[in-house]
Amino acid sequence: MAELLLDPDIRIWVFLPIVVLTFLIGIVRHYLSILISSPKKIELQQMQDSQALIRARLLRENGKYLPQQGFAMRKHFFNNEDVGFFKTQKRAPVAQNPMTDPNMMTEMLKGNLTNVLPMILIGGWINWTFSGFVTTKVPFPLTLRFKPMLQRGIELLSLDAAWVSSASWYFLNVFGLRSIYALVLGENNAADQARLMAEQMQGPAAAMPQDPKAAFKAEWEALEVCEHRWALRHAETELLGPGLTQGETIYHQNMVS
Amino acid sequence: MSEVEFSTRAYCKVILHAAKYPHEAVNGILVSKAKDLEGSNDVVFVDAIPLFHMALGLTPMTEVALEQIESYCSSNGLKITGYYQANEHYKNTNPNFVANRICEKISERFGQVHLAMVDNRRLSLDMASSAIVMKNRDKASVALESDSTCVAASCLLQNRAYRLLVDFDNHLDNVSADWRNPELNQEIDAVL
Amino acid sequence: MRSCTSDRYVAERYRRWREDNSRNSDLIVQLWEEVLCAKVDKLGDEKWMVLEQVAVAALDLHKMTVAEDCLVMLSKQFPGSQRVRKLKALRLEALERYEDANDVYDAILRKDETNTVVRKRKIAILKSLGKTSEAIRELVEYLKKFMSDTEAWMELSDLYISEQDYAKAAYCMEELLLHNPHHHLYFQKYADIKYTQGGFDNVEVARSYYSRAVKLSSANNMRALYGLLLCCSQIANSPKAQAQKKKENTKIGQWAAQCISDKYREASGSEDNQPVEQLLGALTLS
Amino acid sequence: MASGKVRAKVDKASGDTVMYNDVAVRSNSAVIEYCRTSMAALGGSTAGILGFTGLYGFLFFLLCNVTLWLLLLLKAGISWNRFFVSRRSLLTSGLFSGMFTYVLFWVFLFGMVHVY
Repeated sequence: MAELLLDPDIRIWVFLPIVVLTFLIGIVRHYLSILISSPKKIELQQMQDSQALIRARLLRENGKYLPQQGFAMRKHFFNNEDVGFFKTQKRAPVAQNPMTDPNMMTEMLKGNLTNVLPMILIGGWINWTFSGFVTTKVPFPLTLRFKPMLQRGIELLSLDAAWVSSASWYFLNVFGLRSIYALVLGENNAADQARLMAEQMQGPAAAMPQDPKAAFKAEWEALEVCEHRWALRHAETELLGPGLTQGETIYHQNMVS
Repeated sequence: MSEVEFSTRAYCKVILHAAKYPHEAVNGILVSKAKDLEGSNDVVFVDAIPLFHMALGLTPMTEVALEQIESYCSSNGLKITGYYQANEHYKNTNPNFVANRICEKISERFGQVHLAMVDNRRLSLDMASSAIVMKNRDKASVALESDSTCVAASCLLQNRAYRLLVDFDNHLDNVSADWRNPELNQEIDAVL
Repeated sequence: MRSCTSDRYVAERYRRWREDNSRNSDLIVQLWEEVLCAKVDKLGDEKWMVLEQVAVAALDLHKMTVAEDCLVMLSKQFPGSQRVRKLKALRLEALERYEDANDVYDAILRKDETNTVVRKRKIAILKSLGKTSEAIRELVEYLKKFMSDTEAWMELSDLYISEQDYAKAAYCMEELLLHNPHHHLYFQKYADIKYTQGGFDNVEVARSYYSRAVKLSSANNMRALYGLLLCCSQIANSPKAQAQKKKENTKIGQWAAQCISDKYREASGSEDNQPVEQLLGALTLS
Repeated sequence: MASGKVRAKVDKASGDTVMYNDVAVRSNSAVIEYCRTSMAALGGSTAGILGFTGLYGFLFFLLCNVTLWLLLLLKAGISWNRFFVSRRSLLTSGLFSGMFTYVLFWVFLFGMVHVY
C-alpha cells in the first residue's frame, strides 16, 4: 500500500492544537461550572421525606438486628393504619411542569449554558477551522467499517481505514481524555462531556424530584410484608462454635428415634 | 465530725483525670490504708483510681471495675473509702444519681464512704486552692497532705502529665494500659 | 526546607483530625501557635478549613484571642457566609452570651431552615444551660424531621441515660444499630443499656448483644467480654433460670472468662495476673 | 465512634460474614483508578514513542497491566485481603477504560513521532 506523506506543518498547526485545545476547554468548563452553579436549595419537607424513607428502608434491611419489640414499635410508627407515618403524612403530588418553578428554570438554563452551548460552539469551530486534514494514522490495522468513524470530513474512498481525519481526532480526544480529567481534576468533575451527553440523552425526567406520595406508598407496601426474624437468636452459639448446642440436638434426635 | 485528707498522689490524680477529659464527666475511686482507719474517725486517701470518662450512667463496667479494684485493694492492704466525680457541667458540683448510686453500693460493702466532687471552676493552671468539695451528710472538711500538693498539681498540669494518666476506660480499650498508673506515680513523685 | 515539610506535616495531621472528627483541641491550638500560625498563607485553599478548625478548638479552650484572630481573617474572606456567622455565634456561646448566640442561630435558620448543624447547636445551648428535659424535647422534635441523623440519636440516647430513662435510651441505640449493624461498639453499648435496665429478660437480651459485639470485634472488645461474663453469671445465678439454661450460661461464661484471661496474659506477657484471676473467680459463680 | 459505614459480605468459602469499611474500600479503589490511568497514559506514550504497531501495542498494554497488578500485590503484601476484596478484580476492573486512554496516547505520540 502506498504510504502517504503528510506535511509536518499539519502536525504543529492541526494535530497538536486539537489535543491541547480539547484538554484546556475541559479544564475551563470545569471551573466555569463551579463558578456559576449555585448550591441546590432543599426544602425542609423534602428532606424529612427522604430521611423517613431512608429510615424505613434501613428498618427493612437491618431490622433483624433489633429485638422483636423494637422492630414492632418502628413498624407501628410507620405503618399503623391510624397513626402511622406513611398513612398520616399526605403529600401533594409533585407539579408535573418544571416551567412553573422559576428556580428550576434558571438551573436548567445554567446547565444548558455550560453543557450544550459550548459543545456546539467549540465542536463547530474546530470542525470549521481544522476541517479537511488527514492528521494521523492509528498504529494498528482497522477494517473498512471504521472509515466513517475515523474519517469524518474527508470523503476519500481509496484511503486506508487507519488514517484519521481532524474532526474525528477531535472526537477521539473528547472521549479519551475522560480519565485524564479524573486524574487532574479529581472525581466528579464537570469537564467530562461524554458523561454530560449521557445525561442529556436521558432527558430531564431523571432530574425531577421524586414523587414522595408514590415513594411512601411503595415503602409502606414493602414494610408491610417485611417480617421480623431476629438475627441474634443464636449469637452465643455462633460465638462458641457449633459444639455447644449441637450435642444437645443430637441428644434430642436420639430421644426421638 | 471527721477529717478528710488527700495525699498528693490522690489529689493529683483526681485533678489530672478531670483535666484529661475536660469535656466529659469523669469519676473514680479513692482508697485509704486499711490499718490507718482503725480506731480513727479521720480518713487519709492515699491513692485515687480513675474509673471512667464515657457513659458514666451505665452499670456493667462499673461492676467489673469495682470487683477488680476490690481484689487489688484487699491484696495490698488498702480499703475503698471514697468516690470522686467531676461533672460535665462547668458550674455544677452537685452529685447526680450516678454518684449517689455508686456511693450506696460501696457503702453497702465497705461501710462509710466519702463523696468528693471536683469544682470545675477552681481548676486552673496554677491551682491556687483545693478544687475538691466534700458532699457527705456530715460535711467533712478537706485537707491536703502538705502545702506543696497544690504546687505539684499545677506543675503536672503545665507539663501536660495528664496525657500519661490511664483510667479504667483506657484500660478496657487496651488491656496493657495499667489503671494503677505506675508511670504517673513516678512522675508525681518526681515533681515533689 | 525543613520548616516547609514540617508545616505540611502539621496540615496533614489537621486534615486527618478533620476527617475523623476528633476533638484534639489542645493539640490543635498548640500546633497552631508553634508552627502554623506564621505560615498559614502557604496552605492555599485549605487555609480556610484550617482556620475554622483552629477557631473552634480555640473556643473550646477558651483562648479568645486566637479564636478572634481566626474569625477576623475568615470574615474578611467570606463576608456574608452563614458558616462564619455560625462560628461567631459559637464564640458568643463560649462567652456564655447564650441569648445572643440563639438570636444569631435563629437568623440563620430563617434563611436556611435545613441547616442541621445550627439546629443542633440550639439544642446544645439548652444542654449547656442544664435544661436537660427541654433539650430532650427539642431533640425529639428535631429527630421527627431528620430521622436518619445518627449523631442526634446518639446524643438523645446519652441524654436519656442521664435522666435514667433506659428504655428510651435503648430505643435510640436501636436506631444506631439499624444504621450501622456491623459495628461492635453499638452492639456493646446497646447491651450496656439493657444490662443497666435490669430484669431477667433484659439481661438475656444484653447477653445476645454482647455475644454479637464479641463476634464482630473478633473478641477484642474487652467491655463486651466482661459484659458477656456478667450477664451469664447473673442468668446462671438467677432463680428464674431452668437447669439447662444455667448449664448453658455457665459454659458461655467460662468461655468469656477464658478469653479475658487470655487477653491479660497476652498483654502482660505470661506473668500471671492475680487480681484478674481472682475477679474471674468471683464472677464465675458457683 | 464509628468511622465510615460498614458493609457486610458473606464469604462463600467459609460461610463467614466479612465486614468491609465502605469508605475505605471506595477510597482504595479510587487510588487504584489513579494508578491505572497514569499507567495507561505512560504506557501509551512509551508505546507511541517506541513505535509499536498492531498486535505488539496491545501486547504491551497487557504487559503494563500485569506489571502494575504485580506491583500492587507487592505493595499490599501478604495481607492483601485487608485492602482489597478480590485479587482478580484488581487486574480486570477498569481494563477497558484504561485501554481507551492507552490507545489515545499511543495514537497521539505515534502520530507525533512516526507518521510525519
